[in-house]
Formats: sequence, C-alpha cells, structure tokens
Amino acid sequence: MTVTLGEGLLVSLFALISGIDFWLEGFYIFRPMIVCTVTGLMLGDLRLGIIAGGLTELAFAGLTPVGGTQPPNPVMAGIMTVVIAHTTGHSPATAIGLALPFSILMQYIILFYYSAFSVFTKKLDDYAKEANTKKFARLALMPTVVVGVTYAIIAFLCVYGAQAPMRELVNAMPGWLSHGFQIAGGILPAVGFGVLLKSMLKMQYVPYLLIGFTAACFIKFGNLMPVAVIGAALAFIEYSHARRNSVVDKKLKEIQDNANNGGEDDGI
Amino acid sequence: MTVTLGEGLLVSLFALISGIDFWLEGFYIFRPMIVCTVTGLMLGDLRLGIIAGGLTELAFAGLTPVGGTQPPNPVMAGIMTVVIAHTTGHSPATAIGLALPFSILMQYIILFYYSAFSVFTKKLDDYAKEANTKKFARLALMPTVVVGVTYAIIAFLCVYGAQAPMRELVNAMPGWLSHGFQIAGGILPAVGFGVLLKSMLKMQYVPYLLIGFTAACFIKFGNLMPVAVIGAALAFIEYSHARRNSVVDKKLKEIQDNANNGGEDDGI
Amino acid sequence: MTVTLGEGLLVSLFALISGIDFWLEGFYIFRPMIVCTVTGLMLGDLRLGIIAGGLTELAFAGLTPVGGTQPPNPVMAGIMTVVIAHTTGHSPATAIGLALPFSILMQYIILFYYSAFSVFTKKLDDYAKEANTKKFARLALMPTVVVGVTYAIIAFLCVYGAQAPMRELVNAMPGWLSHGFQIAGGILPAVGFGVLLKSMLKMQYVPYLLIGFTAACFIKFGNLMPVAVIGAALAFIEYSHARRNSVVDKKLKEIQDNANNGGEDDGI
Amino acid sequence: MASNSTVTPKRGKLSGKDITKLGVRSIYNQSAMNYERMQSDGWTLAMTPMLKKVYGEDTDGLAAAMSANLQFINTNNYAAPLLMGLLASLEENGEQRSTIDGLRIALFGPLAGIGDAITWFTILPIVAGITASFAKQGSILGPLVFFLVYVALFFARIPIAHLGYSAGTKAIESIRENSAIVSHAASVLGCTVIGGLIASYVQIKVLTKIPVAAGHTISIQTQFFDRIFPNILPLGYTFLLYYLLKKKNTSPVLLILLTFVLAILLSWMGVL
Amino acid sequence: MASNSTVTPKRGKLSGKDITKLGVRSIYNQSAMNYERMQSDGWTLAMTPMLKKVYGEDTDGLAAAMSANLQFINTNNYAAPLLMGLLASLEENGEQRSTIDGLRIALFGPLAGIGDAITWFTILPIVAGITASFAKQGSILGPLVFFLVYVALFFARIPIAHLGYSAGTKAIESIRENSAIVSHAASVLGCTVIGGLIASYVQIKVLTKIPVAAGHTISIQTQFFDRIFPNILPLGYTFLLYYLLKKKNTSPVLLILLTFVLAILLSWMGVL
Amino acid sequence: MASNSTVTPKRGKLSGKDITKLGVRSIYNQSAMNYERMQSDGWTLAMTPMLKKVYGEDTDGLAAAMSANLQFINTNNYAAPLLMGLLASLEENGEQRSTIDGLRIALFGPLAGIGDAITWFTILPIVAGITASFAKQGSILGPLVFFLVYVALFFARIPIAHLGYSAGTKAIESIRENSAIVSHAASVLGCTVIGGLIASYVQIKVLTKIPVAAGHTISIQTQFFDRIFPNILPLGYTFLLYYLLKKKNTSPVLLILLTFVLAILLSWMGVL
Ligand SMILES: OC[C@H]1O[C@H](O)[C@@H](O)[C@@H](O)[C@@H]1O
Ligand SMILES: OC[C@H]1O[C@H](O)[C@@H](O)[C@@H](O)[C@@H]1O
Ligand SMILES: OC[C@H]1O[C@H](O)[C@@H](O)[C@@H](O)[C@@H]1O
Repeated sequence: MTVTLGEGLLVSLFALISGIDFWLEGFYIFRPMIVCTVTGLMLGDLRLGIIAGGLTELAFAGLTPVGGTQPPNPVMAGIMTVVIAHTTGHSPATAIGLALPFSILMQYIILFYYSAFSVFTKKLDDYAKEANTKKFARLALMPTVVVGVTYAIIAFLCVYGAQAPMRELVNAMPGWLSHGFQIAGGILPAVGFGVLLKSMLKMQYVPYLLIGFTAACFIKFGNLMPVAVIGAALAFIEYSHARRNSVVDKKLKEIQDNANNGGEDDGI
Repeated sequence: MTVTLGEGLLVSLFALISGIDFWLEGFYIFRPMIVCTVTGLMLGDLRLGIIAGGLTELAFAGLTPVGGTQPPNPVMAGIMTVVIAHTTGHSPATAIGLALPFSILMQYIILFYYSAFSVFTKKLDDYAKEANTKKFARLALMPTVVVGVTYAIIAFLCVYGAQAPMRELVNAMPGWLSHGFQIAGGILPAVGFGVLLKSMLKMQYVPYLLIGFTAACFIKFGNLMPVAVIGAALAFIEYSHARRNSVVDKKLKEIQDNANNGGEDDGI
Repeated sequence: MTVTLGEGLLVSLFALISGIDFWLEGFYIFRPMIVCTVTGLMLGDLRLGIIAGGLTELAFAGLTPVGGTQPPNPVMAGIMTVVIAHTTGHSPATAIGLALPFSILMQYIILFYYSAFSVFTKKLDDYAKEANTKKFARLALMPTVVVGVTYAIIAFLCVYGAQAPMRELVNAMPGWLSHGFQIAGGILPAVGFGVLLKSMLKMQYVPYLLIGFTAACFIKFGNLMPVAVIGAALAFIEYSHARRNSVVDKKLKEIQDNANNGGEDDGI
Repeated sequence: MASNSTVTPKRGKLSGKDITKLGVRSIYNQSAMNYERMQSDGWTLAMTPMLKKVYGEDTDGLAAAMSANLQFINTNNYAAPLLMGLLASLEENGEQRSTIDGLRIALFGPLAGIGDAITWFTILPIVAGITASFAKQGSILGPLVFFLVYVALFFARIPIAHLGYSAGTKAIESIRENSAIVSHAASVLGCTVIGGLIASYVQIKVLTKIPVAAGHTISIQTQFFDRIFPNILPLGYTFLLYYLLKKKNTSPVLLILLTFVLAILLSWMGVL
Repeated sequence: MASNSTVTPKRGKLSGKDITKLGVRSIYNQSAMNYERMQSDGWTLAMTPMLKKVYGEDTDGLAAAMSANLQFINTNNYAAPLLMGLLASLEENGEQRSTIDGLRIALFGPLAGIGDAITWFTILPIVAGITASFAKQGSILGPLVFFLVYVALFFARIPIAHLGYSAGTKAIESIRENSAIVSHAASVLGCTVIGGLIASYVQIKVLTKIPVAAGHTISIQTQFFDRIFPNILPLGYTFLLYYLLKKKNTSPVLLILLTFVLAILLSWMGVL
Repeated sequence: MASNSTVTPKRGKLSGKDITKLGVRSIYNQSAMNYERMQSDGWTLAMTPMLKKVYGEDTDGLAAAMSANLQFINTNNYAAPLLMGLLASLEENGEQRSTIDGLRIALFGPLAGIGDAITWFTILPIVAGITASFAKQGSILGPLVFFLVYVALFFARIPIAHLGYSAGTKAIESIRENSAIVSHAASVLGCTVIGGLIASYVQIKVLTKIPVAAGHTISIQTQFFDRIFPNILPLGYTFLLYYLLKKKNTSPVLLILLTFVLAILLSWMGVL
C-alpha cells in the first residue's frame, strides 16, 4: 500500500506534536507505544499500529535520555516501523529493524541541536539581567519550535517522499535478510535492558534480577503483573529493612559524635 | 424435607453444648466447621453438613470475638445453614445467606447478656470478701448456665418451630434472589478477611499479603498448605532478623544509658 | 551377561585410578556419576552406566568424608552397581542396593588404613629432621600406592571373581525382594541428605529448606536449576544483610571498647 | 523488689497436680463474661482452688487475693493459663499483694496481643483455610483435623500453665521483650495466609458479556479482569471492606448486609 | 541561617493558584535544552511568573533571581516541580539569594537520581512491559492504559509542586536522607521487573538441528538450551551486552548495529 | 608482630612459577592421611620444594620448617592451597618460625569450615542434583558437565594458591571476619538446594489401597498423602533420619541398613 499525500501530512503533523512532547518529556506520547498506535490509526490500520506499538515499545524499553544523553529516536522509530510494515507488507518485527536508520538519523539531529542551542544562552543572560520577561520567554521557546518543525519536515520526507525507493529496496530483500531483520527485532529489547541494567544493577540487586527472571520463566500468565507484584513486595520488604538500618546508623553516628565532642570538651 | 421433633431436640441439645463452648472458648466445636458437620449428622445428611461446614467456616473466618467484641453468631449460623439447605433443598452457599438473620439475632442476645451479667459482680465481690468459695463458684457459673439454656431454646424454636413459614418463604423466592444469596455466600468471606486485616495489616505486612495472594493464584494445589509453608518460611526469616535487631537495639540503649550515666556522674 | 577377563582387568585399572583420586580428592572422578559412566563404557553399555551414575550419585549425595570421616565407598558402589545391573539384568535402582555390601567393605578397608598409616609418621619425622626431602617424598607417597593397589585387587575380585555366585544369588531372589532393593534405592538419597543436614541445618536455615522443597514441588522442570537460582538469590540477599550486620557489630564493638578505654583512662 | 515483709504468714506449697488443675480450670475464664469487668469473675473462679491451697487457714489472705483478682481483666484464653501459672508461683512464694497485682495488670495486655496474634489471627485462618478445602469436597478429613487441632490446643493449657509456673518472675522480662518479635513473625505468617485465603475463597465472577458484533461477545470476566490479574475482584473488594472497617470504622455487620444487598442487586441485574 | 538582612525589601505573597501554575509550567523545563547549561533556560522560563509575583516592583531583585536560575541545572522532569515549589517558598519568605541558590545546586543532583530511579527505571519498564503484552495481541487496552498512566503523571506535577512548596526547608533534610532508601527500594523493584522483561520479551531461538542418525535429529534449542534453563540465551545475551556497556563502555548504538549484523548473519547461516 | 629478629639468615625469593607448582602440589595433601596427624605428612610433601627454595643452603632452617609442618593439620582440600600460598609468603619474608606456625594452626580450622560449606555442602549437591537429572535420562551431558566442573575446580587450586600468596598477612583478618558471613550465605544456598533435592530425588510411594465398597478403593498415596502436600513422605523420612543422626547420633551406615530392611519389609507386605 502507498501512503497518500493527506496521510503523509497527517503523520507529519503528529510528528511535530509528539516530537515536541519528546523534547519536553511531557505526556509520553512520544513513546513508540503511542506513536505507532496513532500512526496506524492515521494510515487506516489501527491493529497494525497497536501491535507494532507493543513490539517497538519493548525494543526501546531501556533507550532513554537519562542524564541528558540522547538515544535512538523513539518518535521516528515508531512512525517508520508502522509505515514500513504498512507499505511493504512485512511483519512489524521485521519493520523495527528497517526503521532503525531513520531513528538514528533523528538522534543525531537532536544531538546537533543540543550543541547548537548553546548560542541562545548569551542573549538569554542579557534579557535576564534586564528582567525582560517577555523577550526571555519568546527566545527560550524558540528551540522548541525549531525542533517541532524539524520533526514535521523529516517525518514528511521519510514517510511520503522516500516511500518509492524504500519499497523497492525492501522488495528486493532476499528471504534470509528480512528474516534476519525480524529476528533482530526480537533480540533488540536486550540492548535496552542492558542499558537499564548499566545504571541500575549493582551487585546487591543481582538476586532480584534472578528472581524476576525465574518468576517470569515459570509463572504462566499473559502479562508481567505477577512479576511486578512480587518485585513490589520484595522492594517493600527491603524498604522496611533500609529504614530500620538508617535509624541504627543515625543512632550510631550520634553516639560517636557525642563521644568525640565529649573527648574534645575534656581536652579543652 | 422436614425436621422431626426428635431431630429438633437433638440439635437443640447440641446447640446448648456448642453454645457453652463458644461462651468459654473451649474446644472450638462452636466453629461452623464442627457445628455444620454435627448438625448434618443429626439430620441424617453428614455429607451436606461437611460441605456446609467448609463453606460457612470460611464465611466466618475473620469474624471473631477478639478484644471482647461479639461477632455474628457462628453456632446459629452453622446450625441454620444446614437446616435451611436440608429442608428447602437449596445449596449450602445459598443457605449461608438465609441463615444470617438467625446468626445476628443470637449475636444481639449475647451482647445483651454481656451487659446484663454485670449485675452479678456486686454479689461476687461480697462472696470474695467473705472468702466464700462455694457460693462464689455457684454464682460465677450461673451466666454459663443461662447462656446454654438460651442457646437450646433459641435453636429449638428456629430449627423445629419456624420451619413451616421458613420453607414457604424460601420456596416463594424468585431465581435471582436465591442466586443472589448464593453469590453473597461466596463473597462473604471477604468481610471476615477484612476484619482480620483491620487488626493485623500494618503497612509493613502488605508485601506478605501480596506474596500470599500471588502464590495462591499461581500455585495449583487443592489446599493452602503451600502458601502456609511459604508464609512460615518468611515469618521465620523475619523472626531471625527481628531477634538480631533487638540485640542491636539493646546494645545501643545500653551504650546510651552508660553515656548518660557517665555524663551525670561527671557532673555530680 | 558375563564380565570377560579383559573387561575385569580394565575395570580394575580404573578402580586403581579413581581409588587414588578419592584418596587424594583430586578430580572427583571417584564420584559415582563418573565411576558408573566409565564402568558402563568399559562393559560396553554406556547408557546403563550413565543412568546408574545419575541414580547412584544421588544415593551418595551426602555421604562425604568431611572432617576426616569415611563414608560408604563411592568407587566400589559405582562399579558394582553397574556390574550387577549389567550381569543380572536388574534395574540400576535395584542394583544400588545389591552393591552396598561391596561399598561398605571398602569403607572399612580405608578406615583400617587410616589407622595403619600412622606407623609411617615416626620415620617421616626423622627424615624431616634430616631435611632429607627425597626419602621423605618416597615414604609420604607410599600410602597412596598401597591404597591404589588395594582398590585394583578388591575391584578385580568383586567384578570378575565373584560374578558367578553373585549371579546365582541374585537370580534366586523372589520378586518382592528385588522390588524391595529397588525401592530402597529410591529412598537411599534421604540418608545422604540427612547427613548433609546434620552439619548444615541450624534453626535459622529451616525456612530455606522449606522454600527449596516447596519450589521443587511446584516448579515443573527437568532439573534443579530453578531451585538453585532461587537459592542463590536468597543466599546473596542474606549475604548483603550479614555484611551490613557485621559492619554495625564492628562499630558497636569499637564504641564499647572506646567507652571502656575512656573509662579506664579516666580512672588512671 | 522481692518480698521483704516478714509479717506475711508462711504460705502453702503447690504440687504439680495443682498447676495441672489450674491449667484445666482456666477454661472458666469467661464463665461470667460481662462488660463491667470482662473476664475477672471467671478468672477468679479458675484461680480459687489454687489460692485456697496457698492461703490455707489464712482466710483474710484468701479474701484479699480473691478480691484483688476480681479487678478488670481481659486476655487471650490460651495466654490466661500462662499468666495464672506465673501468678501461682508468686502467690506461693509469698510475694506482696501489690507486686502480684501489678504484674497481673502489666501483663494481661501484652499477652492478649501476642495470644490473639497467634491463635485468632494465625492458627485459626490457617487451620480453617486448609481444612475447609477438604470439607468443601465433602471429605470428613476437614472437620476431623479441625477438631483434633483444637482438642490438642485445649490440652495445651496444661503445659502452658506449667510453663508460666516454672518460668516465674524470670519470664516477665522475656515476655515483654519477645512479645513484639513473636507478634511480628505471627503477623507475617498470618498476612501471607490471608492473602492466600482471599485468592482461594472469596468468589466474585462477573457474568456480563458485551456484544461486539452479531453472535460475538466479549466476556468482562475472562477477557478483561482475568487478563489483568487472577482474582483481582476478590482482592479489590476485600481491600474496599478493609478500608471501610479501618478508616470509616464501619461495623462488620453493616458490611455483611451491604454485601448481601449488593449481591442480590447485581444478581437481579445479571451482572454477578 | 534564616534571613536576617533587614535591607531586603518586603516580598509578594504566593497563592495556591500560583503554585499550581508553577507545577504546570514545569513542562517548560527542557524547552531550550543545550549542552552548555542543560535545562537552565527552560527552568528559568518556568519560574519567571512566580518570581515576577514575588519581586513585584523590585526589578533588580527579579533580574538577580532570573540570572541566578540561569546557572547549570539538570534534574529529573518529575522532580523539577518539587524543587521549584520548594524554592518558591524560600523566595517568598525572603531568604537570601545565596541560601536559595545553594539549595538549588545542592538538591538537583539527588533529585535527579531518585527521580530517574522511579520514573525512567521503574515506572516506564513496568508500564511498558505490562501494556506491551496487551498491545502485542492487538488490544487497544495497551496504548490506552499507557496513555492514561502518563497523563496522570503529567498532572501529578501539580501536587508535586504543592508538596515542595508546603514542605519548604523542612523537606531538605528528609530528601537527602530518604533519597538513598527510596532509590534502593525502586532498584529492587526495577531489577525484578527487568529480569521478568528479559525472560518475556527478548527472543532468541536456535533453529539448528544436529542429525544423529538417518531421519533422526537433535534440536539444539528444545533438547539442549531449553533443558538447562528456559530463556537462557536471552539472559546470556543481555548480560553480554551489559558487560560491554558497563566494562567496555561500548555505545548502545554500536550494540544495536552489532545485534543486527549478528541476527542477519545467523539468519543467513540458518542458525536463528 | 613483624619479624624483628635480625639473626634470621636471608631467605630465597619465590617466583610465580613456584607458587603455581605449590598450587598443583597441594594435591598431595592427603597422600598419607592417617588418624594420628591427618593430612600433615602429605601437607609437608606438598610444601617441600617451596621450602627448599626458600631456605636454600640453610638445611637447619629447612629441617625446622619441615618438622613444624608435620604437626597435626586437617583442612579442606580446596582451601589448602590458599593457606599454603599464604604461608609461602611468610616463609619468604623471613617471619619467625613461631609466627608462621601460629598462623597455620589458627587458620586451618576456619578454612576447613568455610571450604567444606562451599565445596562439599553447596557445590557438590548442586552439581550432583542438576547433572543427575540429565544422567537419569541417559544423557551424556550429565557426567560430562560433572567432570568439567571438577577439572575446573582442580585447576582453581593454582589461582587459589596465588591468591593466598599475594594476600599475605593482610588476608588473615579478612578470612577470620568473612568466614562466618560466607558460610552463612553458603548454608542458605545449600539448604535451599537440599530442600529441592529431597522433593526431587527421594522417592516413597505407598501402594496400599483401602477398599471402601465393592470394586471401589481409596489410594492412600494419591487420595491422602498427595492431597496434603506433594512429597510429604520423602520430607518426613528425611527429617526422621536427620533427627536420628543429630539427636541420637546414629551412624549413617546403620541408617542405610535400616532403610534397606524397611524397604524390603514393606515391599514384602505390599505397602511400598
Ligand atoms: O538524569 C536527569 C535528567 O536528565 C535529562 O535532563 C533528561 O533526560 C531527564 O529525563 C532526566 O531525568
Ligand atoms: O482480645 C483478648 C480476648 O478478648 C476476649 O476476651 C476474647 O474474645 C478472647 O478470645 C480474646 O483473646
Ligand atoms: O573437614 C575438613 C576436611 O576433612 C578431611 O580432611 C577431608 O574429608 C576433607 O575433604 C575435608 O574438607
């Protein structure tokens, strides 16, 4: 199927909105779960959008902007996964892989903006010194506008402009290649989880990882709620222990401080 | 089926005995598990009695006299559940609901006695002052006798006397109503568990509730032993921790006391 | 089937090697898992050897030489289980029981050697005093050689020499007796686990035993890895707690020591 | 703190049998339960023979002891023999009236707490939960095991009384200290089991099916609730009741009636 | 430590509405994100109306406050309203510039840590994991629940701002103290869930079958890996990536490419 | 505490290779095991080449060292190389004989405890339990994995010896401190696994069926024991044996015979 001009513009508008949402981290409609669903709706295939949303959301699970870093772009990944699956007839799992270059393209554009927007800081300092709130507000919102428009343009080009060559490319793919992309889509979440673990996993949390893993392996249920409930219970138990520990530590510190003070007092 | 006079007297006698047992909290034959079973046996339908016992026991699980309160009466609930199921042919689950008014009636009678028996205290004080142990014993046992006889009378009236109107009433019930009673019987245990939780559940025990709940949801087994075993294991682990904590607390207290004493000694 | 002379010598050689391995506790090829497998291979029935290895290994799980004690001998148990199953056609489970006398025989021989080898100590003291390392080495290795040769001889006699009477004996067994031996093989691991528990199980570890037991009862999986993973997770959590506890204890001790020292200093 | 009043007349000695009898007589503890002094009348009735033996000829002492025991008391019925045994040893040792009474008053509260946690909140739900699963299938094992457990518990009153007697005053410190720890562990066990009981025995199943197309319906229960978490409605309803009981102080009887009304209403509407 | 400079001009009062507005405006926090000062421009934009109200006629004070807020800041976006509210109460109370700035600088780091632990590392994986299981089956419940959760979180900015405002200086000590404990508990939950996510959502299945006899093959996946532990390959591969990320500092993008190359290669070889 | 005796002749230097050799030679530890001095002969045999290199020309020193090492010792065989390495560093550094001997005597006990807990009580049951599940199905994976694990453990003696050598005296404090903690964690793991082993590998099934009516029987196993708790008989019997071993000090061999007699008897009676 082809994407019509109207559909292309519609998706482009949504890219603008969700792009700004990602920039501000507002309503999290920038996550693939929502982006895919809405894109699917706009292309007239809601079900495809929802399924692609589930898959792509997981593939991007740990890829977050924490600490001011910039991950592969979730908005473009979400849009292009649905668009590719829709236009080429490939499964969403395969499409995730094919959408990745677009996602990385947008990642680098945002990285460029992070550097570029430093130019405004000088001017904003001046406005602040003058307490000129009007001008300050206008200028401080400028980057958001620039980002939004960029999303709209890039999305339109990718979705509407590039569809012919892309379809050709994809159709020319041999079976093992598209199978390879599909498989990659299934393994991809591992990267996100690896990133998550990089910032969370200290030695002392390894047992909980193992418990969660084992529980999910052997509790047959359609979602992860049981694992989350077990995790919440364990977290709560640990919380109680940690509270108790901090009380003891406080008392110990108090005693030692008193002892030291006492010692000093004697000395003086 | 009808309850014969002989059966009515038999059940009435058992009401006297189990009523006294509830009054004294002796052998716990006052719990619906036993009351239903024995009543079923007396009415010639042991199997019905046992099944009703299981159901009614659970419906009354948390309804206990802890702290001197008085719950809906388990003896009358047990007797009447079996009697109603036996005479009207309804399922025990439905009968639990229909037996409830009798249970609440007896609850209020006991509550009345709790107030009324205060009249004896004056006299008992006097006997005590005279160290008249004989008279003291006779009077202190009087309330137990009164309670037992009351149970016998009330049970006889409900079981034997009221059966004709009751059967009519029950037979006139439309389907949705008896279905409603049956459903209520299935939900009723929630009240008891709520009452139990009211006195047990502090924030720090929530995780254990969740663990027990989740375990029971996913461990397929005919009884709750697995959950109880897990609970026992967790309780034991917590016990070890608490023991250890109390040792630390004791030492901390000692040190602080010494510090204070030391300070005071110096001061004096 | 009969054991040929060649097979008998081969097994005898392996008994020498694995016997020395048990004496030195080197590569653990003395455990029934390996002994049975190799014996099976030598007798031309590898599969039987492997299966018998699994069964016999478990039956001897807790029977270890910890603390310088001497358990029923795993080498002879392993060899004879396979040999008996092979020559009489009985199941390995039955054969474990029939092999036991040979295992106990060897146990007593080793026990005898433990006492006997004390005779060398006098001479070794002398060599040490002379710093005569050559002679020391030769003498200190002597017991190992004696043990190895003993294994070879005993194994040859049992495997090759005693096979005719043994087959007769076994063939004469009524059904209930061989069934009894088989059942005993299934219960035997309990002894080993009991021995393990004797040295490990303090009150505070009972909950973990229960958790492992319950987990194994309800997690349907072909091996014990899930239980081991859960155990490892719990062990790790306990390790973190214990580490933390020891830090607190240290601080408490420090404070108390300081207090005492302080007190003494003041006194002086 | 020990008895230093030399004027106290020498008191009688108690035998092992006396303590056994005291344990059995602890069954009288609620014989005259009333709102004015709760268990005190029955409590005194249970104590009388023991006191009589201790005071012997000393009728004044006996009268004083009986009167003292008639003060307000309300404790757990399986903890009562423990306290009785403990007090018996004090009476026998000739402690002062005030010491004895002070201890009785100081200990009945903590003992009620720990006793209730173990007997009402832990043993009963576990025994009820497990035996009910047998009984519901019509197996006599259910009531039989239930009965045997509680007969055993009744006779446990005897060793409990002996425990209290032999522990004597040394026990007091330990009871105070460990009551919190034991209650804590019992609560952990109790709450775990109640969680399991909620999942196993509260039954709420929505019958409503939403028609989405001709001949095609979606079941609210199996296609919605059961997919989120098993038994989520029983858990939710139990927590609602808990909330009403705890925060709104609603009476259990009212909640029972509410449950009936709701059940019948929703049955009538075809929802349950 | 409190303001003792009597030269400070009296400052304006803030209403509840002002704080609500502050909470909503905290959305501007990243409006001009850049590598030089990260969120400071957007942060100041969010704060401006509040500062304006506080300083009123005092333009110099406003200019000073705005300039101070333009210093480097980078914190979690759900923790930002908390810090904003807290600082609003200090500005309103006429604390000295240096006190206010010191607190802002001292707190944004810890708040980033605790906020990220809760929002990015715990809530997102849980919500994503659970809703994805619905979405993968084509159920609209997935995106719907996801959306509702995050709309609710957006509006939580308002009470969070109020919390910060009303807690005032008292909160500081408590934030410092509890941030470690809450992060710890969140990590426990987060790691448990990630363990579950690995098992549920990373999919690696070896297709290779080894022929052992004519017409008889052994499947590497079902007869080897699946017998050792379910999902052992997903766990192993995730740990390999973790190792590369943590110890070798490999970039995630490189690992994504590596994953693709491997997947395509092994697909071509018929292994996956 | 360090060597301050200037009379000690200068001692030889050890190379990495010497320590590697020491690790391998630790296999001799039990070469002459006997009840008088347990491992001391083999222990000394393992140490000799290292001691020779250290003492070189100083034959008196070597003789003294050898004689000292011949004192009673009994430690875990995987902990032995650790202790050997540690002592090697002390010998090399010229510590006094009494210091070295004191440490050897002080440490072999704790090291036996922690080593046994890890190797005999944790690793062996786990490896045996898991590989046996493969072997019981006839898969060569079972013995293969078992063998590889223990070959690896054998060669671990080398790094263990190096660890002991490089840790030197600093290690002593840490071993003393952590041995309790590590043993504790190992016991937790060990007991969990043994619980699992009991459930998986002890097999007791009652065959008795009670006839209740014509053609209708009740199976004791499936309709009674299996309904109470799975594998309750194996657990019960194991605990009985544990009780006999622990409290009655029964010998394991006796219990093995008892098990046989019981099994054959009950087989004859048709119960098992
Ligand atoms: O880590 C703190 C903070 O860093 C960046 O500013 C953003 O990615 C936020 O989402 C994050 O919370
Ligand atoms: O709560 C203490 C106590 O209160 C009442 O006296 C009775 O209901 C007892 O069962 C209970 O143990
Ligand atoms: O218990 C210490 C030690 O004792 C004996 O020497 C041997 O059985 C070793 O395997 C064991 O480790």
